Amino acid sequence: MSDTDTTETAAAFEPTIVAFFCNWCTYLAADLAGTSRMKYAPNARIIRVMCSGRVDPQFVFDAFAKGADGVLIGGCHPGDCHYQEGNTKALRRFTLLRRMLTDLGVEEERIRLEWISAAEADRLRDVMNEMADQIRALGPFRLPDGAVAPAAPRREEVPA
Amino acid sequence: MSGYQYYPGCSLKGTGKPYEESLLAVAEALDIRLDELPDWNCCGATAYMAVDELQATTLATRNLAIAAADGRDLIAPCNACWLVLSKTAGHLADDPGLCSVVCGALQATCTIPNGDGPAPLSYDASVPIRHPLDVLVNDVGVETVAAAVTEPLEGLTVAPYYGCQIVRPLAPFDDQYDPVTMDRLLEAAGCDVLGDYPFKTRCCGASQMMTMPDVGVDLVAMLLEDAIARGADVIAVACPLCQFNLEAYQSKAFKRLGKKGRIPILYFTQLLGLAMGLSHRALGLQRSFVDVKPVLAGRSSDA
Amino acid sequence: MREPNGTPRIGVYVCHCGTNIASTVDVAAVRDAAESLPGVVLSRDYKYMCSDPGQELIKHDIAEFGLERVVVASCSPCLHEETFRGAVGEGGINPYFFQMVNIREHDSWVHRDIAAATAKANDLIRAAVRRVRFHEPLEPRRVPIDPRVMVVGGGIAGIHAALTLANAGKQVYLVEREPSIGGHMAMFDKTFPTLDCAACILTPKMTQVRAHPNIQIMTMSEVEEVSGFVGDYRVRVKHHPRFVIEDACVGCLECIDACVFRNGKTPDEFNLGLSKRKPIYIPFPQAVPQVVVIDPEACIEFRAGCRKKTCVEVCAERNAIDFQQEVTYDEVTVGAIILATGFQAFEASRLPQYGYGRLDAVYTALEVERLVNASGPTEGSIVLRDGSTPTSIGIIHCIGSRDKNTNEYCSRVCCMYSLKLAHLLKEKTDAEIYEFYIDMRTPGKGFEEFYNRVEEEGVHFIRGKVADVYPEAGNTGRVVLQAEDTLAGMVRKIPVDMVVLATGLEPQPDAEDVRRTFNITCGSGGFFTERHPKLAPVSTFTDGVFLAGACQGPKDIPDTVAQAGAAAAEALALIDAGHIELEPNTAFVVEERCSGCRTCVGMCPFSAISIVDGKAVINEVLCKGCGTCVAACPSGAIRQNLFEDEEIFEEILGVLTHV
Amino acid sequence: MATEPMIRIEADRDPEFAAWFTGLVGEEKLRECIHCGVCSGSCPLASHMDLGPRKLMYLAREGWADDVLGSNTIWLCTSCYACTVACPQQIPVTDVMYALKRKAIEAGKAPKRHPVAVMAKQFSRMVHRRGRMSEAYLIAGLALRSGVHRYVGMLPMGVNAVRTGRISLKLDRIRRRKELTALLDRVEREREEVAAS
Repeated sequence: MSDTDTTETAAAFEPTIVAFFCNWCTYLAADLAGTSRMKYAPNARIIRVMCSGRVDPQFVFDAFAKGADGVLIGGCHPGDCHYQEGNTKALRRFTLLRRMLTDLGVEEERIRLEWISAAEADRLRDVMNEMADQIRALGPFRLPDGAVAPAAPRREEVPA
Repeated sequence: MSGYQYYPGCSLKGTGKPYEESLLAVAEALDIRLDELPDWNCCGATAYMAVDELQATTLATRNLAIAAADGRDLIAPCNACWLVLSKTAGHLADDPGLCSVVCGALQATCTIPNGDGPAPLSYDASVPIRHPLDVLVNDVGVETVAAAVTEPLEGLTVAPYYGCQIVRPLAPFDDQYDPVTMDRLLEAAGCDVLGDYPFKTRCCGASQMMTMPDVGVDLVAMLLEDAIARGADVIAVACPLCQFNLEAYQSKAFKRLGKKGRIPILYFTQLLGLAMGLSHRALGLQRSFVDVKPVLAGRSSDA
Repeated sequence: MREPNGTPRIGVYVCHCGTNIASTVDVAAVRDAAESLPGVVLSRDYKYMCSDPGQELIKHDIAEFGLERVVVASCSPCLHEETFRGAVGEGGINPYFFQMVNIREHDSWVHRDIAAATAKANDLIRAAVRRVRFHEPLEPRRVPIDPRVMVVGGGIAGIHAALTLANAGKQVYLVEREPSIGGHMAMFDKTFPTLDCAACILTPKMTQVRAHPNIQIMTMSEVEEVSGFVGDYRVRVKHHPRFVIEDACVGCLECIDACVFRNGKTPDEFNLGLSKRKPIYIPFPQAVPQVVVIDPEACIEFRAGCRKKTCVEVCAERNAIDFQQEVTYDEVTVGAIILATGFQAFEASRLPQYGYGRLDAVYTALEVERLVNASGPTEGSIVLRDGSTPTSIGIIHCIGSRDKNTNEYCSRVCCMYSLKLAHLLKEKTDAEIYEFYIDMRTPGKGFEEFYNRVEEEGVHFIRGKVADVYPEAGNTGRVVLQAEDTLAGMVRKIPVDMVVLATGLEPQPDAEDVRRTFNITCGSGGFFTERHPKLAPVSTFTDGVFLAGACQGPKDIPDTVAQAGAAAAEALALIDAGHIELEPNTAFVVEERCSGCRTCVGMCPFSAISIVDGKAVINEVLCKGCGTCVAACPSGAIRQNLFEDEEIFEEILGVLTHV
Repeated sequence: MATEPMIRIEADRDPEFAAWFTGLVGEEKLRECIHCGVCSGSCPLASHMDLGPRKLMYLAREGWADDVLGSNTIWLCTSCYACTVACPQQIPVTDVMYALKRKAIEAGKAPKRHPVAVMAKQFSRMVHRRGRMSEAYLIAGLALRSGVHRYVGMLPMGVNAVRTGRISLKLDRIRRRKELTALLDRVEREREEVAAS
């Protein structure tokens, strides 16, 4: 079988979501969803990082520039970070990042940060389903008219 | 405009008349304004629910929509009405599909008088549905009620009977298994309250009485027998269906038990009114099937 | 951006995992799709890649086809990343020239649609193939392990784990919150199904702990903070004041007699309030350490000042009483930690329909354990709160268990302890005993035989959950139990003198705080989560932190002891190795790009970054590999091994190339 | 002694009914019953019921439609919700009873002239037309339609109620009756349209 033939017509549109999950909580929640045989929407592609604090805003811009319809970042609950406070760094960065993107005209449902612990497989399932539904309703990611492609801005421009 | 909207329901205009009379009298004595919901209809009630849930929900929604136009909290003294209205508000919130069908129909067919003539009736979820026990304990306060008591009902032993529908399946203002709001109000009225009356939330079988009286009488018998065994002079109630049931079927129940006995079944509002010095007639006490004079003898407002 | 070093030769392996993957993902199609990816010289599918032949295949292909990079698409890297890295290493190339793709937990097991699952597998493999081209040769980090172990919780689990480790020559700190070790087991009378006396088998072990040169007991102590990592945990322990100097007290108990309170007035915790104790007391006769304790809430010295201080007088030159004691702290370093913090019994008053706390006739099972115990408040005779002896007793199972309104899970031990209590109560009172159960669960060695024995003794078994407990009219003191006898199909009302609520097991009330302190997870019931329910039952997701006993889930004494032994063995295996290998995922600075802006310094939670001569320097020993500094560096001067920017950008591109 | 065979064959089971039943509540909750009997144990009327809620739920789940729809249990339920709040599996037993009542009426399995079914119909007719319920007329109608003999014993009570002014012989009604009727009819039409589509 060849690559999926996702045709971007409104009827058959299936969004692709790039998910950055931290190694200790959300990645394990996804593992637990698997061992529990929970079923959820197949739209997300999970990329493992050690900590949500590792998610560089450029990764998010890059994902949108390369064709993602949504980006999900998953980390440990506040206070539960394996590295003490990487998740709070991620949150701070995310807040600025989302503001930048919404200013550009990107719908805020397309970019999400979720705290999902290793035990919360059900929550992971719900977030996966919800996000797929929301973005399916929004349609494919297209740059708002007049906006410059948000190809990775230079590092100095993105919040640390 | 302060105060509350008041939804009497069908029973308070009929067999439950003393409940309406005593509630309004007590409210007046406590300076609480109650305004009857204009052109209210039947709540939809338990029996209707059995036949047709959608129609029952529609009936309740019309009342809620009329109430929403005013906006103040809505008091429903009948336990069955209170539950049907509360459940309906919950269903409409949980089920957007149902909500759009019912509310759409409502807007298309029903009106409410407005300054410039009739306006379409529309529902919103803004009005809290309250029971008088809830309002008296949580808004007015037991202390305020106690302060209005002029003739405490000392020596009167009362079994507080809450019935089922204000504690099940929802119990927003009291403990589901051991409710105490009525206990506290009656204590404020000076009564000796039977705290250990174990059947305070048991079903009295009211909804079976008209259809399968044999069955209902058994339940009534159990409730009465136990209250009397524990020394109750009176059973206090907060629902017109319970009241009628426990009172009207007493002779049958005692016959079934092979005993002789009578025990007045009074609304808690009647007892509060007595303690506040209101007259028997103002509280509808003359409408009791069971003579209340023996237990109330020697109390000064006996006029 | 760096470019891959030439075009490495890549091999891709797609695992069927029996039918676990192959039933939802079209593995042949995935294999074919991978074959056409740039750099891939070989693509195979195989039934079980983790098997010996599967690993041999990788080694063989590296030699035969000169593979320089390997991608395996199978289960979660948490399970087999080490396995495949090992195979790759044995095949002759650097083990980190490997990337694993999770197409089981993240794909075949969570989707139904074969086309969608197959497409997802293709995307994930494409990402891995792109990424693996950038992998660098790395060596695992080796860090030494401190050989000392901390055991938290001094119940039977903690006691057994501590003794096992101490007997193997390891130094153990045993931390216990209460004034004595012993836990719940010390409160029990007999243990099922053998009916041996709990104290008789527990107290020798408690004494051994006390006497063991390798164990340091810290009672009235709690862990306040944990920092560091496996092999090198720094634990801050808080010691609450006992107001008695442990080393000076000889346990003569004369001070208790001498106390100005002639009789106890404070509910005795050990007897669950069924008796009273004095302000100065010993928790129970066999307490370890055998040292008294003063309750500052009850002692008048703390409230008004006591002129006589009779306890101090009688203690005389031993001078063990110290009203000035304050909270103190210790910081200890250990290589591993065993959590054995136990459970709490379900609070029966949360289910008001059973009348606990309202009706005198209603007891919890733990209270009855104390009532039947010879050293309990009634010296073993069954005397009710009203002074009478029961002639009929109802035991209600599943209080706070198998009930979605409280706890959905089965507490596992209640059926058996209820049978035990039925036996003991029958023996002591000859009362009529009714057990109300939903399902009788006796799956253990000798358990079913014990059930048969109790049946022979004439106990009535009624299959039905009690719906109501209410006082009988007429002040008889009795209560009526109402339930459907489901086997007979009738509702029964049974008046009894005494009700025993078989309360379930719940996590400790502060399990959530403890979880946080030790950086582990709790499952839906609130108990600590093991790393794998079958294959790593005493490990956690935090390396070097192990679980023993009921803190991981309800269990009986045999299972608790077995698990404590297992946790001790796991801790031993860890520390006896002397060192541990860690992922080489540390960050490092590319000096020529660093502008010395100091952004990274504040980012690092481990203070691993400093500025030397205007440039950032990362201390590799302190770096734990989170990568937060990498994401924060405005000039892209920090890189992270295994998670290089290029590697992640390639993954992003890989998963999106189909779009 | 007369005996009746108690054996059932699989062909008598009605899987469609079972599927309808278990679909009444989301997440297949009705399959999660652990048969603890707390519903029957807490039911004030279990002593009068042929099956009781526990057995009723079990039979329904397995598809014994005739036993379920023909049982007196569903008609004896007083909707006191004792079972619902006690159920350890959080099954809304009372709501399920309502659904079974409706199903029995719909399937024509309600006992002939059974007072509950008659009263419910009577009640609904009155409310549909007048917007409010008048107790006297409700009882009178009930007696006519389900057999006067059942209600002879109630006569003294009725006399009492009239004596104390607690039963009005005036038919109560709301002002905007036409609107209410239109509302109920419209909801009904929409339901039929949904059912048809």
